[in-house]
Amino acid sequence: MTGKIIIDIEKCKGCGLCVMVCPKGQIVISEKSNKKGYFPAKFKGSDNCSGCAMCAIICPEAAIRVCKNSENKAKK
Amino acid sequence: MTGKIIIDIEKCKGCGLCVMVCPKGQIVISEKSNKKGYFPAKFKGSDNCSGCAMCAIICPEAAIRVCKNSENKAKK
Amino acid sequence: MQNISELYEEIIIAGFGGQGIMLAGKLLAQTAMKAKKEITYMPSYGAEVRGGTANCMVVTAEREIASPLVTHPNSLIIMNKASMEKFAPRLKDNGLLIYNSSLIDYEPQVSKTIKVLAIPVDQLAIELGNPKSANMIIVGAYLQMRGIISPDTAVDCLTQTIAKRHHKMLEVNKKAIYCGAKFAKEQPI
Amino acid sequence: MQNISELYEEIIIAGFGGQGIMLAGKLLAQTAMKAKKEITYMPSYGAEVRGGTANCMVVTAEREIASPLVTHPNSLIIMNKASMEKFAPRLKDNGLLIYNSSLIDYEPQVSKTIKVLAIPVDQLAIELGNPKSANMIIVGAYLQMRGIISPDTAVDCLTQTIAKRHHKMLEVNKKAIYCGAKFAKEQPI
Amino acid sequence: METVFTRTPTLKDCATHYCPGCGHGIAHRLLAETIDELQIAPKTIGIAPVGCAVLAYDYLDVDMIEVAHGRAPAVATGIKRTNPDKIVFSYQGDGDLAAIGTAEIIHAAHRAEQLTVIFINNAIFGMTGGQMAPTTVLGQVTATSQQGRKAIGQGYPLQISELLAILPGTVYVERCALSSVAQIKKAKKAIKHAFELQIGGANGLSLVELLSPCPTYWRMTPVKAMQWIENEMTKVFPLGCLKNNQ
Amino acid sequence: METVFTRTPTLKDCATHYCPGCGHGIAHRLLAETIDELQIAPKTIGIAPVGCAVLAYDYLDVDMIEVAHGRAPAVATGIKRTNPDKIVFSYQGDGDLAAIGTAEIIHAAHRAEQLTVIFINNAIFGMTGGQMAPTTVLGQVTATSQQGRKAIGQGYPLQISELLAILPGTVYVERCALSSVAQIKKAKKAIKHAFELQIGGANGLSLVELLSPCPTYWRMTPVKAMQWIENEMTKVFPLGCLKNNQ
Amino acid sequence: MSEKKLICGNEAMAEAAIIAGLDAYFGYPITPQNEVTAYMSRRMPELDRVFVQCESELAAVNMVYGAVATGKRAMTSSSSPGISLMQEGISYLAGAELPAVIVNVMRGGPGLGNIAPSQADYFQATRGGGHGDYRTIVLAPANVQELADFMSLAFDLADQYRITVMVLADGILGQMMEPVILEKKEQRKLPPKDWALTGAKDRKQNIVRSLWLKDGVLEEINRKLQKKYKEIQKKEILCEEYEIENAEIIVVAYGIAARIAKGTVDKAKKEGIKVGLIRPITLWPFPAEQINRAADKAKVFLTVELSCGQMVEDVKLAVAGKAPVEFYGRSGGGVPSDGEIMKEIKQLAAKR
Amino acid sequence: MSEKKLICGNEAMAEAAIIAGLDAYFGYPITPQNEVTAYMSRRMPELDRVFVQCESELAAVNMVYGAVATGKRAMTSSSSPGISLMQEGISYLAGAELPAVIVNVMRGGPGLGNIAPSQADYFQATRGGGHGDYRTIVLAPANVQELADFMSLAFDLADQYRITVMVLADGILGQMMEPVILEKKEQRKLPPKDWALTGAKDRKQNIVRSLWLKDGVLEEINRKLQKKYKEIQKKEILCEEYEIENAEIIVVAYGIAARIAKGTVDKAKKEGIKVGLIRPITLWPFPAEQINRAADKAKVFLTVELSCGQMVEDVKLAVAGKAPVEFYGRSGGGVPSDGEIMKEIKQLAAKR
Ligand SMILES: Cc1ncc(C[n+]2csc(CCOP(=O)(O)OP(=O)(O)O)c2C)c(N)n1
Ligand SMILES: Cc1ncc(C[n+]2csc(CCOP(=O)(O)OP(=O)(O)O)c2C)c(N)n1
Ligand code: SF4
Ligand code: SF4
Ligand code: SF4
Ligand code: SF4
Ligand code: SF4
Ligand code: SF4
Ligand SMILES: [Mg+2]
Ligand SMILES: [Mg+2]
Repeated sequence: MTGKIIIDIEKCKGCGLCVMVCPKGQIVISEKSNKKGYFPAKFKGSDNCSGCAMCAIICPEAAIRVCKNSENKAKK
Repeated sequence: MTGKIIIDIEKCKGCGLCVMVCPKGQIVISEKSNKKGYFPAKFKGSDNCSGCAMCAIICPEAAIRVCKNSENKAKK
Repeated sequence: MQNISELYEEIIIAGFGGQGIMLAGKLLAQTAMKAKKEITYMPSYGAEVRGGTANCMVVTAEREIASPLVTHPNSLIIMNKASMEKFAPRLKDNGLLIYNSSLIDYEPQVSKTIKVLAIPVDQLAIELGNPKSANMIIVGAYLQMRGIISPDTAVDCLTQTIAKRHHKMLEVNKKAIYCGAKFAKEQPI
Repeated sequence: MQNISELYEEIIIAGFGGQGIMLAGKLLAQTAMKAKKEITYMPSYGAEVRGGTANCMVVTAEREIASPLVTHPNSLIIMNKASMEKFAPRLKDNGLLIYNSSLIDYEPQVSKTIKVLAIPVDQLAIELGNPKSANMIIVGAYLQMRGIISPDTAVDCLTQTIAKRHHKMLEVNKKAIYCGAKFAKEQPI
Repeated sequence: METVFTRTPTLKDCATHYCPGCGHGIAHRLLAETIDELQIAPKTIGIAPVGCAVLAYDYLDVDMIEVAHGRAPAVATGIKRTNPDKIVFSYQGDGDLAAIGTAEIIHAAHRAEQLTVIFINNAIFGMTGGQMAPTTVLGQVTATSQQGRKAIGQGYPLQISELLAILPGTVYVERCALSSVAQIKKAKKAIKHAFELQIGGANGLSLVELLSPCPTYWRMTPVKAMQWIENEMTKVFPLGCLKNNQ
Repeated sequence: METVFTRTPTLKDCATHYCPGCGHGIAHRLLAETIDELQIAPKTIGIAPVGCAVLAYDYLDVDMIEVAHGRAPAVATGIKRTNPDKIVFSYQGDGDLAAIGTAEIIHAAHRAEQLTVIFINNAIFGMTGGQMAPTTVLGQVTATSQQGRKAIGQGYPLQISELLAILPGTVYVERCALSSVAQIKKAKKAIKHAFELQIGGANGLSLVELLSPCPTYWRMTPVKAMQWIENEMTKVFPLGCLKNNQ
Repeated sequence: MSEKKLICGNEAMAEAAIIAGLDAYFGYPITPQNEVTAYMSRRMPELDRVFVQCESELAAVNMVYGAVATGKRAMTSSSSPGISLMQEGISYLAGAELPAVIVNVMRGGPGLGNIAPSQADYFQATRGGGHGDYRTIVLAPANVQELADFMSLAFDLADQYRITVMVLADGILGQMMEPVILEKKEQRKLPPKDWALTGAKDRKQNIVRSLWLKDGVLEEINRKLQKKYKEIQKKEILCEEYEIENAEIIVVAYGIAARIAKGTVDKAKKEGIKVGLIRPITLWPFPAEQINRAADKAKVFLTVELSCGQMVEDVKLAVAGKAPVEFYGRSGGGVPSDGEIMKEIKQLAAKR
Repeated sequence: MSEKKLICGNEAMAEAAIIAGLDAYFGYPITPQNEVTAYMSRRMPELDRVFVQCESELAAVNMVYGAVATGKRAMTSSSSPGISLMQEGISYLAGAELPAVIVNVMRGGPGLGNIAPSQADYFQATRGGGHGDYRTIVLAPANVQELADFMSLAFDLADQYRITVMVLADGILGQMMEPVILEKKEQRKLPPKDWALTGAKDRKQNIVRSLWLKDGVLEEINRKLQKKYKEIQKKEILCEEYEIENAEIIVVAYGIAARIAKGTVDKAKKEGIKVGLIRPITLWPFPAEQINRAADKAKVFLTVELSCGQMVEDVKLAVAGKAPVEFYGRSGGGVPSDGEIMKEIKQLAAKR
């Protein structure tokens, strides 16, 4: 696994933009709503995430933290 | 005499613009003030006025009436 | 059923943004009007609504209504947890509480004098084939429980309350109202 | 010369736009201030001035001045015909009227009790070599006639009243004040 | 002998309150002549600005309205929208149009209101005593730029006609000057064209900017003022048609 | 594993009140990141608009002020003139900047105020419930253009950045979009450049216009809204740098 | 048309204005009156009348100024901050004696405040927030039906007296729905608008203006205005007196506050408290005489407002020392509840 | 500096503001206060302080809003129509509790009116022409010296209470010249401006705002504001009582009207009439108590204003029915003369 993301589901509003931009199809919308009633995004957690941070860059709630294996650092 | 002008001296404020533009030097500023205290323009009354109306066109007070011999009509 | 001339019913309907709270309230208001009651309907409005909770207040009475604002409702229709927390404590003694048990998975802590109906409206709506009709189901349940106005009257008002462009939804909404009413009727209270 | 402690002198100076009316008024005010009087100076202002008449009001007194506005002046300094028509009727009995006889070619019709001085200030100014100093001449004449403050005091105030960039004109203005004073002194009143 | 030039009827027979050599008088006459030549006096509604020309209704013999400083384009919108058969013009100074009234003129243009605007740019606030206007040129001394206008802190002269010309809602924008007989004749043509566009139902706003002398607050003789327009002002505000959609 | 992307400190750790998919959230983050990267948080003063972003101070951890609708550029002028050592930005919507605040933004630019303006163009009045904005595109359905905006009577979409770019008082004007990762990256660069200009003491106003989604009042999903920006909005509001004096 | 419709205050007001012959609506969005703008944007073009969404409230009031100067019926509506921006325009309307109608759906202040209901613009409306000596007629509806009904009254009053009429509502009245009958009212006999700008065809030029530079003329104009205002004070006061015959306590309240207070008065009477209500319907002209008359019998007055105390000054001026005038208010969007008012009434009753 | 200078009110006020530590002046020209703008445009840059000629009064008040939010001393000045345009801004200043100083050199209204002196913006200044429940302190100088002196007072009051202070002058005070001493006044002890926007260095973020959406918060803010206003009413009233000991007739007037009336009172006393003068110096807070106390002895009050009757309402509220309150006013730029006031006084004296 080169990358992974952590979604703050209480900040997430389930807009689906991260789902749209993830080149690896790593994100889906969850079926369980958060406290506010939104259906947040969910990281699939498979091995394909590249840590490219595209999901995080488009997230209007800045709800996504992106991690990456340290050998290949990406710029923040 | 091809042309002449009639200056309404109570409207005139003696700005001298007509004097400036008259191509024939037909206008001077009078030495006697009008009721308001302005020194109005004065038509020299010599034969040189062409009735070109340049004085009237620039007069901010529209204080000048221009007459012309009827044979050579000018546009208003 | 209480003495009709004494009727002064103050309702709060509350829930989440997209749950059709306002429409439910308007339908109730329209229904009461049709039933020749005095009525007022007061929405929460403006930026408050954005992303947060939505609620509205309906008052129906036999006499002139003083305030359209309801601080302490007789009847409370609750569609999500946040609204339960906010409004349940304000309910009057001997009042009525109807809530969406599809989203609220606990028993509300209210006074013993209060009649409570838990109804899984989201689930019922999905079963009906239209997840958006949960609001209509809960209206049906309310009318049935309260027993002041018949659910039929609400059905009669649907054409007025629902915008023309959504009139293809009339039938399913009608079904939803009756579904709610039926659910309520079958409760063992 | 009246009892000085009773002094309550209300002056209007009026004339045509470019005649230096305001400057004359300010000089009078400055002069009275130097002479340790209470003083107020009130110009006519704003668009009224445009192309029309200009006037200002100066009040000097030994005690606090109530209103800086003068409706009925003791003293009137008039520089053109239009102003004569407007202000002469407002002059108080036993007042003083000084006017520019270079521009006003008739005897003003005022009450017999009024002291009148006709002074051809424009002409005198031209003779002095500075047509613009007519206003100073008339101030000199006023001070002389009124006899409350000496024209010397006015001369002393010139540096303050006249803007720095015009200080080359100080000398000619001084001459003008004295010229007016002299003219007034020589009058047979 | 025959009269070949005299006052036009819509210009009332009275002297103005303007200073000697002021351009407002010339502009009024051109307007009045235009109205008479187009025979629209009975259906014209004019808007006077707050500025030296606030009393324009004392000189122009058509229905007129005096409005709050800068709001002429809004008032004009109110009039024209409810009276599309009338010919509506506003007459605004540079303080009125380019300072306090910026939003209103831009949005009237933006909405493509069918109005004619006569914009008198004399690079000064005349009525209030000669303060700096948005159109005051660099270095110009005014009551509030006593050291001469400087770009830094006071801004560059605002070419508002250029701004308006790029809005799709304007159909005609031209800058003329009242500085000579030739220029005045051009100005007259421009004004007439602007009115003709409105009469013809052109879908947008027509505006004629007139560089106009204010000898009083330029501290110049009227003659010098005319020269200053030709020599200095036109450098900053180039004459000519900025836009003509027809 | 190492965190390669996370919230920047100047973006407070809380959820916003914005609708799902709203561009304001993205814009806020870019701003916060810029401020942190330039290390100017302790000397930055921000101005919140009246609009959906009125609560921007709840999200941006710098000194901030809330101002009357549209008047941000005037307030910014008051702040920057008296505090030339501070970095002052305003954040304004299209209603705020291009409708009621037209005069203020034009004159702040005209006076070459040393300010940075983040202009959120979402072609709508968001906060008040989705009415037509000056930037609403032709045909767009809003609460006050229920038949779709028509040029005649309602005006063409107002390209206010183009207007501002021609004023000599602006040093930098660029239009970006928040519609894709690539565009967002460009927007970030533009914002940073605008701030750098102010920090460097550039003599004028820098403005970045951001085409920003309002899924709620465009009546679209957030994903559709992004596509609509790319397919429709950029036709009317072409992306790119309109002016860069440095 | 005379069927009852369930409709919100903002839309009822809009439709009623249209029925009253509105030629043009000019507005700029602001909560809590956005429904007016939205409604007008749809209905006015349907009827071939004028709707303009303005660039600001400044523009809106000035567009109204232009439209009414030509003799048309025009209006704008807004909420508190937007109305503040119109103050110069309102003063100009007064100076030029133009008949305009302006609706203020008040919200919490000062500043941006909030969007909750309020009555804190009473001073602004009744004293004139603009400059100079002028008045506007101020109508204060207490329910949606009145909000609708007062629109035709507002236009008639405006036309009759060449004056600006302000309709002062609040967030509740604008937003709430009630059954309403919308129907055409009979129009008053109105003077011809021979002053209007219609093009100087076959008559002398008309001028609409408020600048009067010549000595004494502006004062003359002001005297004329004051005379008009006196006439309105004499003829146009509206006021509801409810159960005041034997009342020892008189509640004075207007608009939504009056509506709530009325319910409380009913309850209090049932409990044996001698209490009545005076509800000013015109806030200017203020029903000072009615209140003064009531003060001959009443022992105490209680003014209830959604403000920190504004109308209470007019009540005191009216009572003129005959009885104490107490105040209960909620501010910043707070609304007095039935219970709160009852508590105040009982306290006063206990003191008697 | 302590030498007497002959200077007009507008310039005296401008220089006095500068001496009081003015950091920034923002203004837009309007008669009769153009001398302020012109003076500031010259002096402020000389002193390396800020002068901006704004695009409008709207911009001016908002620039002031920005500057004072950073803790600087800033002001604007204007005349009636311009002040009307600032009403939204003033309400925002109140809501955000910012210390601003605004000078209104009043002119004839309503509308464009004229440029002659007036006092017809009393309501606007004291009641708040903007929206919401707020107050501004209003200082009313009666001569050029006071106009100057009140500037430092205005800034101190503004800073002490975080409030807008309005100095209400008129065309005469602005234009007239009098000998004036311009000198630095001792500054009050002022609270630190820890709320100001100075960059959030080593402290938490500061926010200047007036929007409070959460239930009840705005009401809390309003309560706080009202408490502050009460405190000001307790501590900051200024009022001149002149010869009121044995007065049967008390003239109440402020500003230029008071100055003229004082002369008349002197004359009337010489004629044996028992007359005195109360001159409110702070118009808000209004010296109601002082007037009420005087009403214990006085038989009648005569309010004199350059308006159709505005302060007279406050006088009536203060007198509270203890004595009749008469009014004499001139409007639209007219100024009551000594003789006119005397006539009124004599008429009242004759009736006693
Ligand atoms: C709201 C308002 N602000 C300011 C003024 C004062 N004022 C009158 S005219 C004017 C500017 C005049 O300049 P301009 O528009 O260029 O006209 P000009 O006199 O130069 O022809 C100003 C600022 C006013 N009347 N109203
Ligand atoms: C003087 C005034 N007028 C109107 C409003 C109401 N209002 C609040 S925000 C807004 C427009 C918001 O649109 P925009 O600036 O585009 O911001 P967005 O919400 O779209 O981000 C309006 C009209 C107000 N608060 N104050
Ligand atoms: S970091 Fe890249 S690959 Fe990983 S989830 Fe986000 S967008 Fe997909
Ligand atoms: S982009 Fe952000 S807010 Fe939207 S769904 Fe993904 S994580 Fe949630
Ligand atoms: S141009 Fe006209 S006003 Fe000027 S001097 Fe000649 S006639 Fe007189
Ligand atoms: S008509 Fe021509 S020639 Fe005759 S005076 Fe006028 S300008 Fe001179
Ligand atoms: S001040 Fe200037 S613009 Fe005004 S009338 Fe005089 S010359 Fe004309
Ligand atoms: S209404 Fe539009 S702009 Fe406002 S928060 Fe929602 S999506 Fe964003
Ligand atoms: Mg100008
Ligand atoms: Mg927007």
